[in-house]
Amino acid sequence: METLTLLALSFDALLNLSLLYLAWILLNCEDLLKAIVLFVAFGLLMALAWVRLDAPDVALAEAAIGAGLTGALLLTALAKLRVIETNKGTTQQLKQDSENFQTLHYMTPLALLLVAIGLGYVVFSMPPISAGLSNDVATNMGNSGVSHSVTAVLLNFRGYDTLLEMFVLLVSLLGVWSFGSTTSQHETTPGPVLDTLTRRLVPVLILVAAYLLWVGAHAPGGAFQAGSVLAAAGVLLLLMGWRPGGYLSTLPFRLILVAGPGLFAITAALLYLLKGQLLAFPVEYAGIIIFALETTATLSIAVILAALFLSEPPHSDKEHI
Amino acid sequence: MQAIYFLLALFLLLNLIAGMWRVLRGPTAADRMLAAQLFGTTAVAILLIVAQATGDPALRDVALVFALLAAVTAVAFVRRAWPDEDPRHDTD
Amino acid sequence: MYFYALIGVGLFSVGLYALINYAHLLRKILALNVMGSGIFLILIALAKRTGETQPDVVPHAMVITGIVVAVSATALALTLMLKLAAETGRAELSEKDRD
Amino acid sequence: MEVVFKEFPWVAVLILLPLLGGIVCFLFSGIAKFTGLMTVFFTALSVLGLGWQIFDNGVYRHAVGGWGAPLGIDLYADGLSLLMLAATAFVALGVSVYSAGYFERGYSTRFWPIWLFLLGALNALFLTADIFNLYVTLELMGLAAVALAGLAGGKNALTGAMRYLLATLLGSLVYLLGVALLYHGFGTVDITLLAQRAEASPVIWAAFGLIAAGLMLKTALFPLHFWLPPAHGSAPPPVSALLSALVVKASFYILLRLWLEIFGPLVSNTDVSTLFGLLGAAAILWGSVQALRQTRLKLMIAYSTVAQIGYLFLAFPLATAAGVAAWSAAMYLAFSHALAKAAMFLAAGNMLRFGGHDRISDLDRVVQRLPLAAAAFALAGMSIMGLPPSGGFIGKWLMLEVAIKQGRWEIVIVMILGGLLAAAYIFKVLGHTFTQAPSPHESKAVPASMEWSALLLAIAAVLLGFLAIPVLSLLNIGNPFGISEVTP
Repeated sequence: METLTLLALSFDALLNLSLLYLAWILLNCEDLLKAIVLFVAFGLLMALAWVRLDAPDVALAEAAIGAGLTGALLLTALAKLRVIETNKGTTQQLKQDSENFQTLHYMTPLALLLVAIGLGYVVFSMPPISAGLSNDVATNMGNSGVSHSVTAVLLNFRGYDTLLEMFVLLVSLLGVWSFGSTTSQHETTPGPVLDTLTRRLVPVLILVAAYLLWVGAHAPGGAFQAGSVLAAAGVLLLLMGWRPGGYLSTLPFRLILVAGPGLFAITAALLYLLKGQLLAFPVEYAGIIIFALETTATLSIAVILAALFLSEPPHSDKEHI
Repeated sequence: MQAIYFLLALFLLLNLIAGMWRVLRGPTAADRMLAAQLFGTTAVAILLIVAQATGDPALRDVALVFALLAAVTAVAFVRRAWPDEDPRHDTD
Repeated sequence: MYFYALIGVGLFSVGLYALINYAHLLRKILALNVMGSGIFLILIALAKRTGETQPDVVPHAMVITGIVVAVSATALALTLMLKLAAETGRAELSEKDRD
Repeated sequence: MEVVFKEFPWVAVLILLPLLGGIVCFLFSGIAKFTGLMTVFFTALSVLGLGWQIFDNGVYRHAVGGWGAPLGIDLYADGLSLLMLAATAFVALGVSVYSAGYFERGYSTRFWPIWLFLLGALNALFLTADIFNLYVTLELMGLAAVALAGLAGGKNALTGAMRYLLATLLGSLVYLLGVALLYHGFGTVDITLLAQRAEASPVIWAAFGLIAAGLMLKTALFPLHFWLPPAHGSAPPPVSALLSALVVKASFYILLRLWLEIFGPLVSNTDVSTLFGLLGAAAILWGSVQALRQTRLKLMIAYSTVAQIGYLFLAFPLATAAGVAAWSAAMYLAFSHALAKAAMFLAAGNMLRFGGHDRISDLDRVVQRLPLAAAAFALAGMSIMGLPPSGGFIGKWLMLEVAIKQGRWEIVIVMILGGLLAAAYIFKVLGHTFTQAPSPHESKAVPASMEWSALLLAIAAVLLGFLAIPVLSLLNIGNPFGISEVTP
């Protein structure tokens, strides 16, 4: 047992120090591409940390969103930025990035060090044992309609947060669209290796997304994880040069975008009319309602995330004045 | 038995950190990304070992998502950052 | 698990430092993401203090919400950065227009 | 009928109607304008309904999902929330009518859904009793506001929006860390339960520092105001009106709410209050002087917002001895500033549209040819300066009264100086509008709806001065400021 604790402890220590070191390097290195690659690696280590902290749901979300989609978003943004800089003749600026750093104030690091020490002290001053809301969650699980506690919190106990959060996703997409199109990426035809890889990978991603959605009712998984894995399939297709074209502005596509938040809000309104309470799922139907909400949410999340990756507004040529 | 699993996991983590050295050193972006991919593979292995050690099957799902998304990131890298290595290649 | 929470504090501070110190917008966006990860780490690490094997899952749900918010904000920020770069040629905020 | 009104779920309407209306606007862009106007109209009516409800029944509390705090999220409405909701409804109506004329087709379809989501976020923010839920509403509000700020495109608007985005994201993150500490320290994110459980400790201090810092950044309190002028000065005028009148105040509302319920009684009151007061005073003087120095009208109005935010923070030092009076004065000021500032930005938008520019020195002959906009600007200016009988006058008068009673002459002096400076920058603009230009400029017609919406908001800001007694009695429903009375 002793060696086990020792091994676990050294594992944690190594993981933690690597996280901090990686964060420091990625934020302070000169080359932006290197920073992004390190950020992806950072996301992977974060996911390991979630696993060590018994948070597999968060690990799933981090693996799919934090390391996967954000990495793809960042890489694409950097590529577009370089195209812009080449066109504008400002490429030099990026290489001399380090010289453009603002003058380092002596006070800033010192003040931040004090803040960090203070926060560290506060963290240590917390009582060593605190049940939080775990007892309340355990007591009410039977009435939640699902048997996995994180899903119960996300979709039922704190379902109102999730409702608003779906609108956060939607609003960011509307914001991205309202800024108008940036330089569009014209993909070259993929080589045979990439082509085959995509053909194999996309169905697997869709299958895994469906599995995560279904498993969410009783084990780690759920709408956000499933939606992001599904979005990854879309991102893969976009990377291969597939473009939705005018399809983006059609009503059915828009309906999929708003289905998740819309159904959630309508359910909330209907339940208020029927039961006089917002989002109070009747216990006997809670499981089905949650599954319906999660399924539509998965679709919407996937399409919104993929559209965020594409970041081109529908009809950009017509509306852009 | 548990101890062996953890020893293995620790060893893999050390491997991962060795890989980090390559990410930091480069010298080309492709070296970094390959090393980061190695990260992904090693992380999958760590997850599977920890899943075995703790008996938590959910960690296998995490490993699965890891493996899949690592492939997507790799494709994103190839499609987005690769032309950067070759100045003659025109992205637009 | 206090160790993890401390590293969370560290990540928050490192991110804040980079956010203040560097001009390039992409780096600022990365810094905000690292800060977010630090906060999530504090939330989850301290949720282990239940005294039982099962951690408190409410912070887990909060962090999942936070991760989705973070990716939305990142996407919006990246698009805004690109639009700005297309206008000015630089992915930086010039010091001139600060009051 | 009366039963229906009293039992009707107005709170649900206030939150869900704008969100669903936004979805309809997004789906059917052809009817976006009509749907948007209808949604805003019925949302405003619901505020009336909710007002009636809590006037009769007292404070409103609703457990979402039937779980109740601490497991679930509670919605809560008292006089303070009602005042903020009412200000939102008024400004929303005015700005929506204005926007219906302002945005051309392409922009209109982008504006309406985002604006309705912003309205939903604001209402949800004023109605929640849960600090994590507040974080989600803050993010929804912030991202929607940034999207609107960058709507027009162009270098200035995009720079302003980017600066705003970084500030708002940083503010939210810092706030979230404070929430994380509070949750782990006291095992709940419900404001009422936190108020019961919290006791002075390092956790409270750190959480307060973080939450206050995050919200001060979002409220643009001096010296964290750097992002506000570029963002508010270069957004489209109706958006500037929304940002200055409502979005900034929403963060102040959270800070005030948490101060009253949780932090005020715990952290050593006088030191922190003095600091807030000092920053407020600095904001008033600095913002006013900067406003006076501006050459562009919209930037001037944006700096005026920085100054007016300062008045709200003057209430902190005054409230240690006279809680109810000081807070009532501050909220009265917040309400009348919301109306007046929205009217001012809209009037500026009319001048901008009419003459094609907003250089203050070039505004000549506006009065003769755009009398309604000039009247709106002048009336709104009255309230900003604090001239009787406007709402701004009552607010400042109430606050001065408290300050004089307590013998806080330094606050009295700052307030009077701020008023004089405000008069200077407003009369500077009015002076230019009355000047005879040698030759009239090229001009573009301004729709009547845009003229009247600005004027009516300005008139409302003035009329607010006659409604002091009913507004103050509504504000005190549920005794939102009562807690600060007990503390020494």
